[in-house]
Amino acid sequence: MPGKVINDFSLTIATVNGSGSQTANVTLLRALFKMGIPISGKNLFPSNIQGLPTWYTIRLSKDGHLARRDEVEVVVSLNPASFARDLASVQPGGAFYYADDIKLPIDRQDISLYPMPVKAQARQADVSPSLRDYIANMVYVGVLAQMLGIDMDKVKQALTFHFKGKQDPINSNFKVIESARQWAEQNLVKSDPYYVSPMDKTRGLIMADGNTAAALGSIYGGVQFAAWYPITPASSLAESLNIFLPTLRKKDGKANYAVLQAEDELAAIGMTVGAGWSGLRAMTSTSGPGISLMAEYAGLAYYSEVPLVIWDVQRIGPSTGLPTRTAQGDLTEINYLSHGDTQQVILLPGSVYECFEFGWKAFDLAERLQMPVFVLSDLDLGMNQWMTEPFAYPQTPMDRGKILWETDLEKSAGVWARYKDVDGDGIPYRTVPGNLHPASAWFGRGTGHDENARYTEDHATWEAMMARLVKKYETARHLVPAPILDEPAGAEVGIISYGSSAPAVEEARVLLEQAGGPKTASMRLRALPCTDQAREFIRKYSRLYIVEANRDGQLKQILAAAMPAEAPRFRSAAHSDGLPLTARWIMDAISSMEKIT
Amino acid sequence: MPGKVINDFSLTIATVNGSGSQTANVTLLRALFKMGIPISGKNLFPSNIQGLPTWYTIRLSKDGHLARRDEVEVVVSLNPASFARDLASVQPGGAFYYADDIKLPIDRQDISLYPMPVKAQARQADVSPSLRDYIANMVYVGVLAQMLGIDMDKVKQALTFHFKGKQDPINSNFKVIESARQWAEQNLVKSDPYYVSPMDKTRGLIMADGNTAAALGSIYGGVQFAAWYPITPASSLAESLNIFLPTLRKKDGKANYAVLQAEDELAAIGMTVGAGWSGLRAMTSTSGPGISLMAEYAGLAYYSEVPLVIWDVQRIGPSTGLPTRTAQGDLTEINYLSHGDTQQVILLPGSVYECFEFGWKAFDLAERLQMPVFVLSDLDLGMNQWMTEPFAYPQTPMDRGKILWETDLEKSAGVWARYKDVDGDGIPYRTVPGNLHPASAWFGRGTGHDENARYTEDHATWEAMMARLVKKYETARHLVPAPILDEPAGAEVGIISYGSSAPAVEEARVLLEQAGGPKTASMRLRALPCTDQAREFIRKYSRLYIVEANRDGQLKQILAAAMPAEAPRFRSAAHSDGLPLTARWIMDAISSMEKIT
Amino acid sequence: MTTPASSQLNKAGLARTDYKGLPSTLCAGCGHNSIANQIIAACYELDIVPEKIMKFSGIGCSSKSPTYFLNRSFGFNSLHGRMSSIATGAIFGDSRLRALGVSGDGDTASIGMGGFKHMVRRNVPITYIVENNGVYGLTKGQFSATAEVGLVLKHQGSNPYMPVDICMEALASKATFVARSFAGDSKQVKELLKAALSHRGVAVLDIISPCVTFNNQENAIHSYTWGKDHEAPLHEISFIPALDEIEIQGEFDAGSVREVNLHDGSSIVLKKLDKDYDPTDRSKAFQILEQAERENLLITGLIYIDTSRPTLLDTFNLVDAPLNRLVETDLRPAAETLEKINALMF
Amino acid sequence: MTTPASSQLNKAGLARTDYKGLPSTLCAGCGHNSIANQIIAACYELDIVPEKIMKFSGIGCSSKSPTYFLNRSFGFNSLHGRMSSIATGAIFGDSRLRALGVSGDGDTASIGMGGFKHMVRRNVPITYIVENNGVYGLTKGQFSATAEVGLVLKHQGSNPYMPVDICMEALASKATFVARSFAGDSKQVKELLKAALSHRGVAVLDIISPCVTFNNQENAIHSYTWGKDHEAPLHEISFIPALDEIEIQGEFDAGSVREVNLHDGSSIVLKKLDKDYDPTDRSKAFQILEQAERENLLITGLIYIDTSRPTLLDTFNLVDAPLNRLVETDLRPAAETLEKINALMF
Ligand SMILES: Cc1ncc(C[n+]2csc(CCOP(=O)(O)OP(=O)(O)O)c2C)c(N)n1
Ligand SMILES: Cc1ncc(C[n+]2csc(CCOP(=O)(O)OP(=O)(O)O)c2C)c(N)n1
Ligand code: SF4
Ligand code: SF4
Ligand SMILES: [Mg+2]
Ligand SMILES: [Mg+2]
Repeated sequence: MPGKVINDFSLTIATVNGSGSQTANVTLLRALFKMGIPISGKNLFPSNIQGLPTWYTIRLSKDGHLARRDEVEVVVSLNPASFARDLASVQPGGAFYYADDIKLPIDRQDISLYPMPVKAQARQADVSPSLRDYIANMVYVGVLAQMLGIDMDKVKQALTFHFKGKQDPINSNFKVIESARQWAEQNLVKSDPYYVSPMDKTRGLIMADGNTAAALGSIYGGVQFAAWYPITPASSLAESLNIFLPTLRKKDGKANYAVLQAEDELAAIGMTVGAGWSGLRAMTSTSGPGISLMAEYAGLAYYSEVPLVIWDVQRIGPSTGLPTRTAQGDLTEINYLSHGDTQQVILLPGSVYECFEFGWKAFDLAERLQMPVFVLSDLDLGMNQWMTEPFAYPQTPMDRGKILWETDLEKSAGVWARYKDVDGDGIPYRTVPGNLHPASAWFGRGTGHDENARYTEDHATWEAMMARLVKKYETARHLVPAPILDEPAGAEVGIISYGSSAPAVEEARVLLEQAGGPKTASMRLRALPCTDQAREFIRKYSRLYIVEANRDGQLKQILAAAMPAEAPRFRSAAHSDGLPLTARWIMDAISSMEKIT
Repeated sequence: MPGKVINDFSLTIATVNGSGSQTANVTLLRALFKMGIPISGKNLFPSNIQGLPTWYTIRLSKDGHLARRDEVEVVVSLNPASFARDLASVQPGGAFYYADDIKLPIDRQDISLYPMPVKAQARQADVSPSLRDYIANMVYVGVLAQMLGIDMDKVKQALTFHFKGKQDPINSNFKVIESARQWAEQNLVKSDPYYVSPMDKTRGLIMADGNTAAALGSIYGGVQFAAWYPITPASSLAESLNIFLPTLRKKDGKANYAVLQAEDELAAIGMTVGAGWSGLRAMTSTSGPGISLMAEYAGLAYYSEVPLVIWDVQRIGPSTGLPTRTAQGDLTEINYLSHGDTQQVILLPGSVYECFEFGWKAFDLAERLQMPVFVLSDLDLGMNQWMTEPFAYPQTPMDRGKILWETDLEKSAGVWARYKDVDGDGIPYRTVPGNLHPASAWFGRGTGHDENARYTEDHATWEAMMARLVKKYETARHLVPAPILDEPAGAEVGIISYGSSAPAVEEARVLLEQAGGPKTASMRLRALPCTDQAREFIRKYSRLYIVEANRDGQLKQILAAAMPAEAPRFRSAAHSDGLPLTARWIMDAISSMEKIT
Repeated sequence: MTTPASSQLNKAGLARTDYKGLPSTLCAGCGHNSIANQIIAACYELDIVPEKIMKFSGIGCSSKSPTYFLNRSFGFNSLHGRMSSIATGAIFGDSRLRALGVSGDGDTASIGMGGFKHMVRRNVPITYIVENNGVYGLTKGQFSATAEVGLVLKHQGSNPYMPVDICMEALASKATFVARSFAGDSKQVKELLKAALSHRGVAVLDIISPCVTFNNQENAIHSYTWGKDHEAPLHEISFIPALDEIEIQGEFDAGSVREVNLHDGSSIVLKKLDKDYDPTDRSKAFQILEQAERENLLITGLIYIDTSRPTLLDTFNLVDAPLNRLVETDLRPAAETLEKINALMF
Repeated sequence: MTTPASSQLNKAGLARTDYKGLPSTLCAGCGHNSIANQIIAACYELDIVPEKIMKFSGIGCSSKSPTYFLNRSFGFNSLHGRMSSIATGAIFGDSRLRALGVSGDGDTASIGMGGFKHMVRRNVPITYIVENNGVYGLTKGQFSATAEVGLVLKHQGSNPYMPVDICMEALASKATFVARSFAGDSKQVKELLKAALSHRGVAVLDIISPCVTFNNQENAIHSYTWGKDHEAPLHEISFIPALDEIEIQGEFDAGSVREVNLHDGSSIVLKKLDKDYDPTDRSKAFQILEQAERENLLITGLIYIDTSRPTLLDTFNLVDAPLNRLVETDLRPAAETLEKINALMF
């Protein structure tokens, strides 16, 4: 038997959608996390509710790499429908655990095989019959605990956390796990090299998904109004608002916020624009199809200068596409969203931590700039479990932007103009309904208007308004989050990435250097338009690889249009099949292009 | 008095919206046209129905320039509300005709002033009192006829044409014109240099607006289904279908087409997609706001590969913008329309003649490529009167693309796959409902599908499908209309334009050379993606000016993204205030940039 | 179309002129203008402070009219068919304000149908006026969803579809206030406006408001006598003769029926609800609407009212202070709470 | 959910298996599955040639089901809420085909409301089935517009809005065929399907189809006994116990009332229309629906039918040959005609 491989492999559990394996999988994930091992958990699930194959992959990485890998060393299969595929997926030398009631041919000698008496163990469990299918999942938890060396105390802790301390479920579940563990101890002989052992690399960290983080960030950003329409993978963002707002934001039983499920996305953004116009911190959350439906209202908000925040938790498209698969494919649509000349501000969180941070920052930006601010997350970031620093309380006070109230208008004796560029930053002042000063009211519209918001068809006025909006966009460039740069001395090549692709890029850079590739500098872009730092980085390197999870190299196209002088040095490493990018793919893509220089 | 200026000036008539000046203005336009003088007529009207100022400008150009000019030499004002502005708009040395009942100060000595007894003349007219306001417009026709030297026979011809030979209206109108002419003969002394005189430059030509041309082109393209929703400036396209289809396409009282007014644009494109899927030549026509609402369905059509034609008669945006002003501002939105990775095919007619030609060609392309084909016209092209060669009967037979019927399936014994790239051009074969072969049916969807149109979440299959669509787009590149090139020897600078901006560009090139500017080569782009000829042109010149009527240089951005290697040589000459570009503006923009080389 | 200044002050200490708007840019004789006048009158007589009203509209001639009244009120001329959603969001800003929306039949019953129905179902507190002319005015005379079946319009052919009955739609969606009137019946329009503005919840007011310019039969379109001869159509869509607004002459009493001739010679029949009609009986409301439709007449008056249902705002149980006046200390939870949250994240 | 092969051939010369679809991927016990089975049965018994049916749907669990029947029919699984428009356009391709659409309550009554209402108004010839479960199944259990007011769902809170009554909406929009049934009443479902498929015009079929997985009260959601003890909720949304489809036991006679218990312990009350009920009386139809709503029960059966109104296709007076079989010589006017046109252009 070869040398042990500790805390550095991937584990995939194959079950049937709806069989309730989520508790078992999360229990494993939590136990490993509590053992101090860097991990990430990714759920690959079908777009239906019950009966189809589903896979949960836990990556253990002592070096702290959290990106998806194509290779998997340990596989657990409880699903006859995917059994063959699961068996084939095990890396040579790996381990294959399977329910012994699955009577299907096994044709591999290059891996270790471990049958598990799942049904038998579940039958012994003292739970109501209706629960047997569910509890069966605990069997593989026990077996894996024994065979990989997972600390049973941590397993217990995980269950306690999951069942919020309720003894009944904790015990029933733990009993099954423990008896399965004992069965494995007595009946299975370890013949594969994959083990876990305690480390100290998760202390002080938490695990969370991006949608929960985004909701919490929005709450700490003071969200007052959210209108949404259900859509995978964005639903859990709004649902998390429903979960956390009542405890965090009620004053003696009364709410200072409203979350409203609209009849569709056209209405969701319409309501959000209305709330933003009336002076509230307003947001909506959706995915690609919703963004397309929001195009018209987004244009109205841009031109009438209404602040609002729009979260797009991206899934792969075009069209309905694969609702449960990830991609970074809505970038160009949003950058040019709505008819006529528009320039949209886009935030690109690259971690669960930033989902929280941009959750509150987006409101400051939207109200400061008086325009829509888009935040682009995706299914991988939004719905999967990521290890992260604890969410940081907002470092800066709320920026409510340029709002005039009664007292302000009294000072100016009611003299003001809604669309006048008083400060030279392209951002005008606004009043909101409820301001009772007789000079406060103005009439919003998506039609041509002058500085006093009056309708006009005068062509010079039109052009001046549009020119001011360009100036405002230029101001935005200096307010949006700067990129994260890593520029080691001697780097010739620059790599640009964003969002959920960043972890794979960082890992790929290591692999590249190990493989004797060029030393690379890295920029993780966190917003559009490009800040000065971003532009500087782009000007600096002789070759720039732009890595993204879409087909058409969307960021590359946007950067080429924005910085045509630099465009010849751009190279696209774009790939999109519904799965998060892997470090291996990125490294192969770049090195193949490097050769042909 | 200075030397005569003949057939080379602009004439603007300022009236009140709803006062019925259209007949008078078109009568003037027709009479001049029938005199053989190259002319264009542009209507500048407000976004309301009655009571606001409206201007109609006729440009006479012996050299055949049809673009808008900023300068106007002869002005007729019947509207107190715009009187001052109208007076100020006259070029020094020009002529100002006005209704003598307008008692407003006139402070110009540098022009010729001609009061007209409009009310008095109208009162004498023997028409029912309710018609007086209308008939008053004929007074300025008569006065101008006398003062400019318009041939009265041609005026009569124009009226005869307008009233379809009905003697009553012809005579009543002509009487008023003639008596006004006589009044002018007896009472006005010509003191300005502007005259018209017969030429022979319109023989064999016709005049038409782009929306009528587009509707007719679609009819000769065999349109079978059109769903639309009213919107300025696109409405008259669908309405022209209603006008011409019954006479051109009914067989013994029965229709082989259907035109349906939908409840909104979401439904209009949905119906069109349904009709295209069911095997009909289907189209919809709209303007910017409608395009935004069509984004989601456009993505479905792209991904499920349904042929349809979408006309966008552009108006200035963002949002509702100025519904009666023109722009070329929807290019980037449409190029990247809908969420996820999409690549749209866009036709860019540059004349009324091409509105007709692309009207039928768009169907051939859509059915050949099995995808949406967008045709971008605009208000200037679509609603204004342009001189043009007569519409040319389609030179090529209809291309219905790759459709399999019962007999085809019998030959192949029912073996076929909806999304298989059999011919290597990325274009699969399709069957349509009503095909009764048991193997004909397939199930369309916007979700992930394999070659047999079956639902799948397999990531390799997804990526293969998306790669084939890229191949199809590459095929489209070779099928779309090639650009119109004018490359004189020794040209250093290239100018790229498209759509309604082309006439101004051609005139600007003349001005540039007269002003000692560089010799220019010109490419009028007629479609996206760029054909090989277009790419070659772009590679050729050291400096490329991209001229367009929008704020953000939208075509320039698209070309930079598509041809990053060439992008550093691009220069944007973009300007958008709701009016068509003028040669003067283009020439100034280019020469100022030229200086800084 | 400004209102003659009246120096007399109402209980809000305001003159009638304090309620006026910009001059109308609609056609002379457009029914929409008389409605704008009645809105001014109603608000003045109800002593409403203009700053405490929010005006909304979609896109259309009708949707332009909010600029023709209440200059001192905030307002938003939104998107075609989308006023329902922007108003629904805006009312959360300051719950002390009243919302007043003006839409058209195309804006509400065609493109806006979905949003309208859901706004009604949510009992959004708003006075929602539909200026119903059965046609698309601003885009020059296409059919709207409330056009009579069989109506023939220039370039449009004949309308093959059944008309949408806005009151019936409101009722089906459980509106808590449903009324219909006729622009030419200023007295009734004003009374119903006052009732609507005093209602807590959604108040749908379907006001028949003839389009003088486009709602014409093809055969009648712009016909004039040339000289001494018989009538002939003038093919000049850009000529719009100045016509007077249609005003119902004399008293139009409850329970009576009145035929009104429109500018194009066509006519509509109005039936004013009896004094003893009970507007709280929903099944009765359905019955009279269904019956009126069969008899091809238009019921005017307050058709249904329910004052018991909570409004959308009620269901959210909001703090008393206007949400848009809240500040960071109200809106950002304390730092300690975030530690608790982080602890929950395992 | 494939149908047991039956070798017996119908008048179309087809076996029942010729009407089957792919295996269902819906939850075991989902009401939608039983409806798919009845569609197969109805088409088989009506001797319909599958190639002469076009299937349509929007997006949702319900909208997936067209792949579970009639494999040999063309179909399109379109966009969420947008089946009405794609079907409206598609029927013009070959007017000899019949359209059959399956939608959900969210798909039709929430996002699809506008399109649905206008499709009905136009009397588009289609059998339009709404598999109504009062919830968004595919997105895991949010409220739909037909959800009971006051219903409490996990993470959603309580539903404050009045439910949409799909039959009432269809009726208000002048549907020519309005019926309601319950997925568990296979006999009635099949009979109404046959009637709908034989109707010329829009046939709206609102079928109550319980969602076994999500349409649960919060307090009842996934409760199980751990060991010997009392029930406690299992917070495991990914665990969906296999449940049986609800079938109404025994005879459910016309005129009678039946209470049906759903998987989550809640229940609905069904009232089957009397034999002597006259479905051609529209005002009566409004009345019983309005009354049933007050009494909080669901009328099942054929509620309204009107066989006189022309369908959308009728109004276009099309040539007899299917439009999609026409060729260039039919569609491109002769060259001479263009000369005439050019002459018209001045
Ligand atoms: C999305 C969109 N589609 C179409 C239009 C064009 N449009 C402007 S007003 C209007 C119809 C107005 O009709 P109605 O609501 O009845 O108002 P009216 O003018 O009759 O008072 C239309 C279709 C638009 N502005 N936006
Ligand atoms: C434009 C758009 N918005 C949202 C979604 C997400 N979505 C998919 S199905 C669905 C609701 C389905 O509910 P219903 O129609 O009642 O069908 P059911 O699953 O209950 O049978 C939603 C909101 C989508 N696919 N497209
Ligand atoms: S067109 Fe009709 S609706 Fe519009 S303003 Fe004129 S009369 Fe009124
Ligand atoms: S989730 Fe509900 S609606 Fe969807 S398949 Fe399961 S039971 Fe049916
Ligand atoms: Mg109208
Ligand atoms: Mg449902």
